[in-house]
Amino acid sequence: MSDRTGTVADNLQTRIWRWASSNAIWIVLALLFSVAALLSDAFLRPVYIFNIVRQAAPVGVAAIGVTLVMILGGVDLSVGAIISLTAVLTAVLMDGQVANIPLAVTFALAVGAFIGGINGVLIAYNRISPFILTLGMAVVITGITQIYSGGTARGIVSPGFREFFNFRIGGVVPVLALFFLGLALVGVRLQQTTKFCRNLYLIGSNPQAAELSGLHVKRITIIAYALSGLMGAMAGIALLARSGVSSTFAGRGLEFDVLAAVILGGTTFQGGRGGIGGTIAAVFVLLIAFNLVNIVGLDYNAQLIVKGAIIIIASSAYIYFKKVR
Amino acid sequence: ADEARVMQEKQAAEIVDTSAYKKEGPYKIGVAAGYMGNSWVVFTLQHIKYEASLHDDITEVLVTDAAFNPTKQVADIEDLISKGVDLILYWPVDDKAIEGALKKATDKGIPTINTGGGFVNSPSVTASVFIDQWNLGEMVARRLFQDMGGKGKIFAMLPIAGTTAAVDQLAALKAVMEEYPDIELLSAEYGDWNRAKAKQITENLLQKYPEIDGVFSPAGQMSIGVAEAFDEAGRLSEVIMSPGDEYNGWLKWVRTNNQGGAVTFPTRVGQEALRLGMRILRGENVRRGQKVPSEYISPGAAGVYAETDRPDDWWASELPEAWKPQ
Amino acid sequence: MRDPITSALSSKYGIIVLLGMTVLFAFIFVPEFGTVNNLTNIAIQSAPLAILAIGQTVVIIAGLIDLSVGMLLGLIVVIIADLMQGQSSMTAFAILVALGLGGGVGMINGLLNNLLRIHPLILTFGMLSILQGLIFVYTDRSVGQVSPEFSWMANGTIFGVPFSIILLIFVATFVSFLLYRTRLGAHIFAVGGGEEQARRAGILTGRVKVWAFIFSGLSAGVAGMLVAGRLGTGYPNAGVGYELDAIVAVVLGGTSLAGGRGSILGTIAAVFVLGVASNILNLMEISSFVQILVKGLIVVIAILLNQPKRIVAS
Amino acid sequence: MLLEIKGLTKRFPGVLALEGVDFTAEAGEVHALVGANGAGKSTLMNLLSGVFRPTEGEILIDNRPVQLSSPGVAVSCGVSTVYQEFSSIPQLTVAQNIFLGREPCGKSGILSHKKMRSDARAILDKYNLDLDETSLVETLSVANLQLVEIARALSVDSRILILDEPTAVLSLPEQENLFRIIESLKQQGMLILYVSHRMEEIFSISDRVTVLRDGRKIDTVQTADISPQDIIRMMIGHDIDQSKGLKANSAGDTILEVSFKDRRRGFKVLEGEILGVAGLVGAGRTRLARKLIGLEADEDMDVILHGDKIDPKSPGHAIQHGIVYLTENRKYDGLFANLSVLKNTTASALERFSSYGFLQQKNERQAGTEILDRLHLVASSVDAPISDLSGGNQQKAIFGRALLCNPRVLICDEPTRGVDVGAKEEIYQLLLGLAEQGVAIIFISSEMKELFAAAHRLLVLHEGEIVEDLPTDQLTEEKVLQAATGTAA
Ligand SMILES: Nc1ncnc2c1ncn2[C@@H]1O[C@H](COP(=O)(O)OP(=O)(O)OP(=O)(O)O)[C@@H](O)[C@H]1O
Ligand SMILES: Nc1ncnc2c1ncn2[C@@H]1O[C@H](COP(=O)(O)OP(=O)(O)OP(=O)(O)O)[C@@H](O)[C@H]1O
Ligand SMILES: [Mg+2]
Ligand SMILES: [Mg+2]
Repeated sequence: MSDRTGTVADNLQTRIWRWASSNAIWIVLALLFSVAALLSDAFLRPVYIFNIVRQAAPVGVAAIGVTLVMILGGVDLSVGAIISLTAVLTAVLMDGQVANIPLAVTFALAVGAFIGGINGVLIAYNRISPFILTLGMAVVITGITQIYSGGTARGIVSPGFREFFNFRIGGVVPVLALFFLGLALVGVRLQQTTKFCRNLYLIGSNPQAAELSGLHVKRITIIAYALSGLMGAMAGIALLARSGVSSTFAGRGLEFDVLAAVILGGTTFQGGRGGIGGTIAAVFVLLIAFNLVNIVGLDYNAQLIVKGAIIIIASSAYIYFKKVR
Repeated sequence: ADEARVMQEKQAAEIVDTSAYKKEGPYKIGVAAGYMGNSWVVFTLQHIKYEASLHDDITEVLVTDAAFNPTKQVADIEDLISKGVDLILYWPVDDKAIEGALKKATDKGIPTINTGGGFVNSPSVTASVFIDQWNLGEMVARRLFQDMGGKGKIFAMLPIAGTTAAVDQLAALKAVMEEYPDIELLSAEYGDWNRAKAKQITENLLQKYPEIDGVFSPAGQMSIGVAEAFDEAGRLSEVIMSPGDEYNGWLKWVRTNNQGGAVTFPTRVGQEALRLGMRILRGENVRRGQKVPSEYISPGAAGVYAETDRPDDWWASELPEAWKPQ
Repeated sequence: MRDPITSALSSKYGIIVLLGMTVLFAFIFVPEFGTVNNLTNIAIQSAPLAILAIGQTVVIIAGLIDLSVGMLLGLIVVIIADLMQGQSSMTAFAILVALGLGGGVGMINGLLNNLLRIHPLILTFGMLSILQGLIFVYTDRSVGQVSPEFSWMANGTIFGVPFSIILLIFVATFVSFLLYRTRLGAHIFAVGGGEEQARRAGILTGRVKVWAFIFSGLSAGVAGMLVAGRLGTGYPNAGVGYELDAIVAVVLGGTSLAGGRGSILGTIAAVFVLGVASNILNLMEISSFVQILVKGLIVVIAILLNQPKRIVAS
Repeated sequence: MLLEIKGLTKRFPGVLALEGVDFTAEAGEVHALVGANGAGKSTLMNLLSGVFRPTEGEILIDNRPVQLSSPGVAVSCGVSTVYQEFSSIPQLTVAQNIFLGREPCGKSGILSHKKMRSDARAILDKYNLDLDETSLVETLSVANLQLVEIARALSVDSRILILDEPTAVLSLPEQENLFRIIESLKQQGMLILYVSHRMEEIFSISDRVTVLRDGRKIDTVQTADISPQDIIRMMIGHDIDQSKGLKANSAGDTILEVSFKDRRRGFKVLEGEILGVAGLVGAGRTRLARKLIGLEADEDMDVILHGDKIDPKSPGHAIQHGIVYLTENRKYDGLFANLSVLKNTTASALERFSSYGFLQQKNERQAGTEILDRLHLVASSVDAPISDLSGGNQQKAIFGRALLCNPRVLICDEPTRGVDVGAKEEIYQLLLGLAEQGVAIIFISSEMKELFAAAHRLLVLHEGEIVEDLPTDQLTEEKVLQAATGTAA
């Protein structure tokens, strides 16, 4: 019996299975991508593929942050509102002047982190459902955005800002896509190598045990939510960069795209599992699903139906791969 | 469809008996907004407030926001009635869905004025000060088809599916297409008045269709997303953009690219609506429908309206500076 | 030590205390609030969400969640309005269709949940999209007209009591009876409290979960009838956002998203807190942007005050 | 033959938990099942109670094959079970848990809460179980939780009763009560399958013993014909060396001193001393420990460590002072269930393995593996999820976690609970080894035997207060029991 073989390292086969079962979403992504490529050769064109990567940036960046809090056993539904707020805020602070860009970006990031920090403090020091608290915070932030902006996205984006992020290196890779991929890779790497991320897993796995083991549960919770807010702000800036912002509700509803991606990617509400890699894959699964039905030319209503079906089928497939060991 | 439009003209021309609504001041005005998360509406509301400031007998303007939820709008209208307003201006989430609530108001002697939606012929709506979405859609379509030389492939970028605007614009487009057999509608998409979404959808369509000759997009704020996608794909020169509304971001685009032009979607309907409302309260006879006409502005002229030092999310208007949003 | 108000608010019935305080505040400071007319309005306005939230309470107690109810409600509104076309003769049939469609979609959710074993949030999120698609397959604009009976159900009164409130009381009583006085109800609590434990006790957990989803679907059916009656027509986006409002109300009402505990009364009280708040903010002439902020703050503060006690697990 | 099992095999992903087990048992006997941690006892019991389905083999009840496809089916076949893991639902009351799945209904099909309460009361009274049927299960102590499980199993009208380590968390009087119940059920012709790691129990109540090792059946023997040593040999394949003296030789200076500003008695621990803490269930032993590490506040308590007054505000803070607590409730606040053995082991000491916030995973792995090897932890890999391990090995991993903190005072709360004899012995040796290195050990236990064997000194708690503090050689079990029950003169 394998239980009696002592503390040796895993053999190769076990490792492969373990990888496959915890990265099942990548298999789903590969399958979906193959289907997409069969149905439309657009999915084989580098320019379009990087377009998809760029499209994924706002939701993807926000999802990285939300993954962190969900590993911790929390959730953050305020990111959509943070995206709206920071997108408007950045534009207003820029006020059309190139010189204002650094200040605008820094300030927006600070605001995102600050709001996230408030979420974190309220959650760390109370026994409330983060789901509902952050949902309520989302409404608060939306109200603040509306009051602040008077209902119009009144900022003027500085010249050069969007051009920089949308510039295609070598005519193919937009800077924004690169930025997002870079962030994702750094995230995946940090998640494996930092003490902070290990702490997230420990707390998410069993908060009581984490506390007994001497972890600073409260502090880590606050930092994680602040990071989620920070990533939300980055997502807001990414949205502004990708497509400009023409209303004060630019991020409305994105929190659910984010949440769907994080859960599909294998990070659960219970915490202690999953990771950024899976989330990124799931962001692409959802995005390709949408683009595919769009590109294949289905009607709007059929698009909705197929999108829903793909969400359900992809997560079932994911569960299936997870079970086969 | 044409008969219906003739019919509508006739109904709009009817004279409303306003004697039941005649009332002494001071007046409280209620505004039941179907939604506020949209700069056009913000400007329209500013017009209402501006006009109210010109009347000494208006003591206050109460505004409610239904955030696209028709049941909330019904509730808001009921709340306004409870509050004892003397006039209700509204723009609907959906016309039919709030008829019952409006009827409660008219039954109580509170006139209701449809502000900026399409013309509504209903006993519960005292009068409409309207921008004809159908009419606007028609103008946009005609101009687009003319610019395209009467043939080619197009797609339509419409607002939120199910809203009156989306429904009327698509109907108008299809009606005009009957006169242009060589125009082919590749697909009708819903960009939810969202620039990012419009851009993403366009990016997909660009992959699917090797040939797109024109885009029907009456909402300027989506048109810029669409145009940007074409631009990035290097295909902007192939395509003809339809006129959009006088959304400042779009006007800026028109000015830079010198094409497309604009069909106005005047935010001053707000002001007109309140003026009409005041006449009703004074017992003057008014027409059931008062159209605030959309005008076509050519690309060259549209550039003049563009306010480059203003945000994209802004509307050309004649409001005094102090009354412009913040 | 905490002051008595804070501790009353954070007691088990905190949300009811909060409702009482809100109403008291309104009576004192908002003159128009106490009129019969206004109170009737609030009751009528809140009834559909309250009924929907009752169904959501059941699924959440069972440790599940149902995001599809909003769109399900929308689909029901569209279909029954179109069926009726204003004819009284179709009323009974429309009621059957509303309940059948609600219960049916609920059952499909339940069966898929058991079959696929994906997180109910994802499942019903996908379902939300599918149902929205179905609505737009059916129509892209407002269709049909409800019968006068439907209109009356949503807006009418019996001896001054709104019929929708009577319906709400009936639904609440029925569901409470079901939850507290039947085996199925006991099993719903058990499955939410611990699915594996419930299974070990011989409970057919799959069946229980299907029932929970059916109740949620049925509540969407009943709420859909009221919304249809309120709107008078089948507006395709009628249900947008309802699911979240329902979930917020359920949690504010003291039901734990973790499952296993919850209260119908709390849910209803929470719906009315939100309804009364919305009403008095309108009446107090607060700018709509500030209203959004205030509503968010109400949710945040209520949830902070009404948080679960630390449980002693030794 | 009431129960017959033929060639039963159960395979989990990656683990063959049972392999071709044949087994028979008669009505009216108490049949003990023994084996080391992970031998497959619980798996076998879970197959009988319908929680798992066998990979191969068949189960016969009354000589008829049965398909125990779900727990419900098993119950209807007359099998009722007290599971090793708690299977009550925290949010429900005691009565609701007892009748879970079998809620009594009136004639009209309406649930009768009153009947449920009175029936529950009747069962609790009948079996002398000291529980309030209306209290919520989540407020109960582990011992009372166990009583709920027992009450539920007894409330079912069954012919086979499975008890999987029922006494692990029970206090002495409760255990004796349980044995009386078992005896009377046996007289009524019931078959009792009894899983335990405690040899005394097995010898005092069972008629026959079946020994499992590594998923295979070794033998079934009459209890009367065999000695504990024989059983242990069958279980683990070799003898345990119990000859080593358990107690460390000498104790050094006072390391920790606890005093109270009010009238309560305080205590001291010396370096290298093993201080036993005895008391009935609920006496407040765990609470005392929680106060020491700052999980609970006691304004009147002063903690003096090495002559300095300290005020631990959190377990993290206490760990910095070298005070480490090992929980009694592994599952609730011990294990990071879905994480690997290694990550479980190093959780408290990550600071040591990180520089600038980055983990030095090589160091971590090395230190973790080293400590686990020292503890003779058996696992397929240190990267396997800890939930795959047997209870004893899980306990060792958590021990490893504490050791990596370099404790000066180690508080072990029921460290041998649910652990097999072999592992138990290893844990004693471990505590001893630590004590010899000068670590002060506070050893909380409900097993009088091990306290007397291992501790230098004993504190006895009664209703939250220390009522006795004497070297073990000046105490007898009887004296301790009197103090613990408050019946001392
Ligand atoms: N659900 C499961 N999934 C995978 N492996 C399992 C599962 N349950 C038990 N095992 C494995 O099966 C083997 C037998 O476990 P079992 O729980 O039956 O042991 P046991 O004899 O009851 O031990 P203990 O005395 O510690 O309770 C162990 O190797 C365990 O890791
Ligand atoms: N955090 C707490 N708050 C309130 N009461 C508690 C708390 N922890 C324990 N208790 C209660 O205090 C009493 C002492 O409990 P404690 O767990 O310390 O006893 P124990 O002697 O360790 O018993 P056990 O053998 O069950 O561990 C029990 O009645 C328990 O229910
Ligand atoms: Mg076991
Ligand atoms: Mg204890």
